[in-house]
Amino acid sequence: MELASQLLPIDIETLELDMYRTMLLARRLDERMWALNRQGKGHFAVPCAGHEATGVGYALALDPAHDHLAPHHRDVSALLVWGITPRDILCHFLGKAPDPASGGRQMYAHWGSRRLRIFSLSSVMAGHVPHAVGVALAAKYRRSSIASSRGKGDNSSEEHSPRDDALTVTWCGFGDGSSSKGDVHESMNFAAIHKLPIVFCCENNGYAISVPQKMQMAVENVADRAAGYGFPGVVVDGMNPLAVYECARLAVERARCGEGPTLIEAKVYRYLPHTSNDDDTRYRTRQDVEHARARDPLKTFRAQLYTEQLLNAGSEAQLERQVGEQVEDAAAYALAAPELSAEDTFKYVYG
Amino acid sequence: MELASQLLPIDIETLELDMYRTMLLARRLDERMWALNRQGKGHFAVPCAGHEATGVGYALALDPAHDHLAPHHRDVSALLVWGITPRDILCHFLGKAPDPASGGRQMYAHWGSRRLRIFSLSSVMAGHVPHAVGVALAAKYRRSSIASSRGKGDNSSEEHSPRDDALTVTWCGFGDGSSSKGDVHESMNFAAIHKLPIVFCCENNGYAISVPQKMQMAVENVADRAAGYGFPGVVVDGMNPLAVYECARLAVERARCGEGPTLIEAKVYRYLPHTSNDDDTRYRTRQDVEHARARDPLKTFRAQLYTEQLLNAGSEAQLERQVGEQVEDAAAYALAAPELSAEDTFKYVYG
Amino acid sequence: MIKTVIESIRDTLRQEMARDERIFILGEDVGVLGGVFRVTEGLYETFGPDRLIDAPISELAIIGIAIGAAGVGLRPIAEIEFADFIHPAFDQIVNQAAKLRYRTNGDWDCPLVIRTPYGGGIHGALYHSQSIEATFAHFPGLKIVAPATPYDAKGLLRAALADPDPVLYLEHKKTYRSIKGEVPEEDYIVPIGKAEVKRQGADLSIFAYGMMLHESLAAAELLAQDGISAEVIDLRSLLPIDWETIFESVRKTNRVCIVHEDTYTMGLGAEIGARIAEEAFMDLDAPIVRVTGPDLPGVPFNEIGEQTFLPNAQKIADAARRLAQF
Amino acid sequence: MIKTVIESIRDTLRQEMARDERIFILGEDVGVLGGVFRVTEGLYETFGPDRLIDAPISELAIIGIAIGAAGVGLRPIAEIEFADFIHPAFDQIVNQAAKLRYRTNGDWDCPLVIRTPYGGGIHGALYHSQSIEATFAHFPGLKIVAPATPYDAKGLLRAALADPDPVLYLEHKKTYRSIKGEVPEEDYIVPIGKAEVKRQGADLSIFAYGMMLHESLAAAELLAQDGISAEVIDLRSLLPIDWETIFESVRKTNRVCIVHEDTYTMGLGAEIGARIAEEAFMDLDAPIVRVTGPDLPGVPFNEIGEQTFLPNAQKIADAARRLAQF
Ligand SMILES: Cc1ncc(C[n+]2csc(CCOP(=O)(O)OP(=O)(O)O)c2C)c(N)n1
Ligand SMILES: Cc1ncc(C[n+]2csc(CCOP(=O)(O)OP(=O)(O)O)c2C)c(N)n1
Ligand SMILES: [Mg+2]
Ligand SMILES: [Mg+2]
Repeated sequence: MELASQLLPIDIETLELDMYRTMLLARRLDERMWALNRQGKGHFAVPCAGHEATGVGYALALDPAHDHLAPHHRDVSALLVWGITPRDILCHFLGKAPDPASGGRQMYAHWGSRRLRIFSLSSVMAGHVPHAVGVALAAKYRRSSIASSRGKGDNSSEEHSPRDDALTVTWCGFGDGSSSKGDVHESMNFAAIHKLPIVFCCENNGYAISVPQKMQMAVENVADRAAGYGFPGVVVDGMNPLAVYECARLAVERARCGEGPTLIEAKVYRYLPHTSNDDDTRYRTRQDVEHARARDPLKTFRAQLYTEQLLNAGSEAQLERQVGEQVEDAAAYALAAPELSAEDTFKYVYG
Repeated sequence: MELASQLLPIDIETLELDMYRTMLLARRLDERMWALNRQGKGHFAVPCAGHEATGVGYALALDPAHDHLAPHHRDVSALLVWGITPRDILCHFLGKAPDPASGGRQMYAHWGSRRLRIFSLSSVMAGHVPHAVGVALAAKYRRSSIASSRGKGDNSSEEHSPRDDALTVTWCGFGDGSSSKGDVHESMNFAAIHKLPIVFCCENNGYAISVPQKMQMAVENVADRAAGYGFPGVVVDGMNPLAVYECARLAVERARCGEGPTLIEAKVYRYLPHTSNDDDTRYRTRQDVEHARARDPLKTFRAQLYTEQLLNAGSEAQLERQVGEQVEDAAAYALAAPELSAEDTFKYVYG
Repeated sequence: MIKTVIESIRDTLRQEMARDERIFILGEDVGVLGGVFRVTEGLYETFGPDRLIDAPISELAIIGIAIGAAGVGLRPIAEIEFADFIHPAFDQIVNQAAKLRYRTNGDWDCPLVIRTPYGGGIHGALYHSQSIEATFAHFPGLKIVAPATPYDAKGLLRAALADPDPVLYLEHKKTYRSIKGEVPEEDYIVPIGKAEVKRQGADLSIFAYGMMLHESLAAAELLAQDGISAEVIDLRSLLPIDWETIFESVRKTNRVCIVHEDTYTMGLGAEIGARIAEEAFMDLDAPIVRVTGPDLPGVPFNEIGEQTFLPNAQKIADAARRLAQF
Repeated sequence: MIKTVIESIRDTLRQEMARDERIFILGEDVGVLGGVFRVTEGLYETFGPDRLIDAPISELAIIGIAIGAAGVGLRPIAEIEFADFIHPAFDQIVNQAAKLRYRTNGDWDCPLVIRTPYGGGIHGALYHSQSIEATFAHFPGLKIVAPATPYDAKGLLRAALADPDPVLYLEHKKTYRSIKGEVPEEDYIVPIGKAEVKRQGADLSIFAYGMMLHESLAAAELLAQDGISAEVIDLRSLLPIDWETIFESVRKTNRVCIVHEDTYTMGLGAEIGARIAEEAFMDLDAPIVRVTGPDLPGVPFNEIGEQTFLPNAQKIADAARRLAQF
């Protein structure tokens, strides 16, 4: 994907169109994977529907050429901004050999790419949060410890951020459910002590599988925990990509300048079941889900683009066609891609 | 120890004298154990000096006949209120067979007594915090689940609190260092969700062994974390037994009525090294320690009792003599007590 | 009555909860949803939110809180949603639950049951396929059971709930719906610490448990076609292990094949093999054989990878044939 | 130069940190205090707070953060203050560090060294005496070393720091000051995966590591007085294990005695015993013998309890004598 808006200064119209196109692509990929799963192809789907605005909003606020991601599992839209392709996604979904995240070893939604600085995810909820802090520690460490002695020793693995005084930033996403884990507490506390260049983002969709927020915590906002660690916590409408973008930009800038972490809580909704193995009719009514459709970013942001005359029936149809082609190309590619071989199953235990 | 003041309504003068006597006993026991350790008797001492006012303040605010303790390791004064005797303490210190906490199996300061409802401590910092929450859950569970069907089934293990509608309360102490652990986060969050009858008390002495508070957290008060879980957090001068007592009474009452947890942060100081294996001259100056002596509750509360004419030279000398006798009796008893035998070493792996 | 493993567990939970009000279940999605595998389906409707507690994602707290409640006389069942996610609670299990009685000289105890689905074969990849029994079998103070049949699922669950010590009750998720069998309505217990000879044989002994018991029984059929008579023993109880039954079988067949899905090195086969080489050495006519998962960090998601990882009847029969011919 | 184990570790840390700026140490009390055992004494003064990071009590985060930093090219050394407190980080070690390379198809790696003091004999009771090697030896993707001498302490630490995978570097705390030996100034590496024959012998083989190597060598002296010639092998590397050297010794002596301080069931002796019974069975003239700690939940604080728990030269010699006479 080309995203002209990634280059600053931002052209707001390009930005909005980029956002919409990426959200649409994420949604259509989601739908395609769900359909494939229902056809018995792909054992495991993890819908992102409802989380697209948050993903696209934050990813565009970062610098995909230098910053690091430790994303939430539903961040397909962010990954598209970051350079993960629809083919990558479908290969990962089908567990095929070209899957760049795991070569078909991990279940879907276990993102990762060393080249793109996306730290590999496991299934363990919140297990990646300390890794993200470690990546942020490395960014600060490199500047203070290695940069201070340039020329000495082997600096081959060193990274440079575009501004010489600026830090690369790590974005760490996780769900409301994951926020309950000790990993998050220990990680936030450490990041605060060292004022690390990291942004924590809790994508609060109100559920940890079936467990509703009120059985997960006695507070309304996860963001309120930030004060207890000594950094700002902000609540944002995660269904509004521009709101997320702005909020993320501030937090990223803060991190980049060495002022430390921010916790952003993006209020979102998950429109589909937790995964393809879940039956959400057991714990929420169809009315609840329909009610939440009013906030669907694909609907509201589309309306906004129509109002702003950035989109019309013609350009929308063209966009849908383009996106549809990308999705079909990805699906065809992945369906035809080779399986993990028995031989390769034994590789990469040690380096 | 007789503590007339445990019976409500409280006679303030008796209360203050009880407090002082218990703090003095705790301090003298501390000194005795330190001296024994320096003589090569007892491999491991954990000083409580500086924490006595907090212990005595909270223990007197609870109901030792019904409530539960999951104490901090430095809570000797609280344990004395609770029914642990100087002999118990010295046997535990010397690892002798009559040690009621562990029969000589655990290092010193690993308290526990089923009879007295003191949940057994391990060495794992904060590992006991979820246990305390479990005890509090049981108190609520018994009332809602078992009490609702009295007469049915086996209620032999059931407990009754003095007021029929009141809950037994669990007091859970831990240090500033321990507050960094995920255990504390997960425990507080759970206790808040279920409004459990528990009081969390962080005894903040500014250090986790050598690591000062500013390297442990980026905030001034651990108590500020409570808001992020949805219950009150209070800071109290942990060197003032009456202040702790009052603050604890409010929190205990809240818990007892089913209104849920409170986090009390008692600001204290540890006058001696972390343990007998520590050398605190490496991480804090003697001036720092001396400076903190101004707050020593044994000094300030004594002065207050003199001012209030609850103590004078004569009664103080008598008190010191009584306390000294208790300490010497305990030491003599424990030194003469039997060792853990090789045979008994193999007992109690399974029930 | 014929039931699946999952029905047997569910019905037993229901019966025991009805009988003993000290029992409650604490875990993620155990209440309203009835569990991600539906083990606790319908129990919330009967017993309500106090006794089926939907926990936040806090494995450490789930176990730690259950320990506290067990210590003061309740009978908590802590459910870990997948065995792979028990590791955040490792400290609470091995440093707390397993040591509570010993460290207090018998003063405190911890009658806690930890239920968790384990094992591979359902495309669960690295983090929804793990076998955890060997890791925990290292810790005295704990007990571990792994029923392979609906009958044992009930008998061992009742034994676990009656036990005064912490019991890790492992449910092989592949058996949940694929394994059916008779489950008597009346009360019975399968004692912890007793194995069962599932098939008599003369030429070699196969020791297995969980899903691998069924693969081993299928292997024994294949071997019978070749005229090899395999004795198949279901260990069921993994800590403590029933050494008597094992040694008796070794005395009879003099050939040992140990099967588990878990990885090879330091899998439970290590202890079984070593103990036989120590205490039944003179009865052995051939080297010990272990048929296990390979030493890989996890089961791959891709089906070819998954099948490459998992032992099955064919692989067991191949190894047993070589053993019989030794 | 003659050094103690602790001096050898400290000097090696200093040298390697001076040479490679990617190395930093993260752990409780490692900085200003220089570690509770003083392993890192003086390093803070040289390398400052960026490279000796005094961590809060957050074992999970210490390991998890080190994994993150290792993933992006630094060389973190995570120190766990006592091995007994590694359990809260268990998930990060076995589910994250050990699996990172495999789960990413070789894309990511985790060159992380975890240092931690383990073992008993210093009145540390249940929670300052644990042996953790067997638990972690179950996890492919990890490596584990346990030097017993000042020479190996340096050589294995350098090997660990040069390794592209996570290495658990176990320091037996009883050896810190009690074991002295020659440590060359020049650079050398003791390769991970190689055992060492410490004493040649003909009648039986003793396999040991850590403090128990020294007890085993003392036992060999006692045995020599009885005319029994014991070969003593220091395993040093516990994952992977040097099977070649083990099998070679078994071929020579035909009698196996495995010694470790850890508890018996599922201790590392399980794997060693089983593997020998599997791959060197025909070389065995006697049952395998394990001399280990008893199956108790922990080492008691009381000295009688502690000595009852721990194996020593006498206990090893007694068992070996019976083995020689078999
Ligand atoms: C440690 C752990 N426990 C349990 C699970 C099972 N599980 C998978 S996703 C999930 C809920 C995650 O909820 P949340 O963090 O809110 O993210 P969401 O999926 O709602 O976006 C659970 C409990 C897990 N993967 N890891
Ligand atoms: C999980 C864990 N990590 C490390 C240790 C080693 N340790 C023992 S006491 C202690 C400091 C405790 O500090 P704090 O909680 O503030 O209590 P204090 O001793 O200061 O009263 C540490 C790090 C431990 N016991 N447990
Ligand atoms: Mg959620
Ligand atoms: Mg402290």
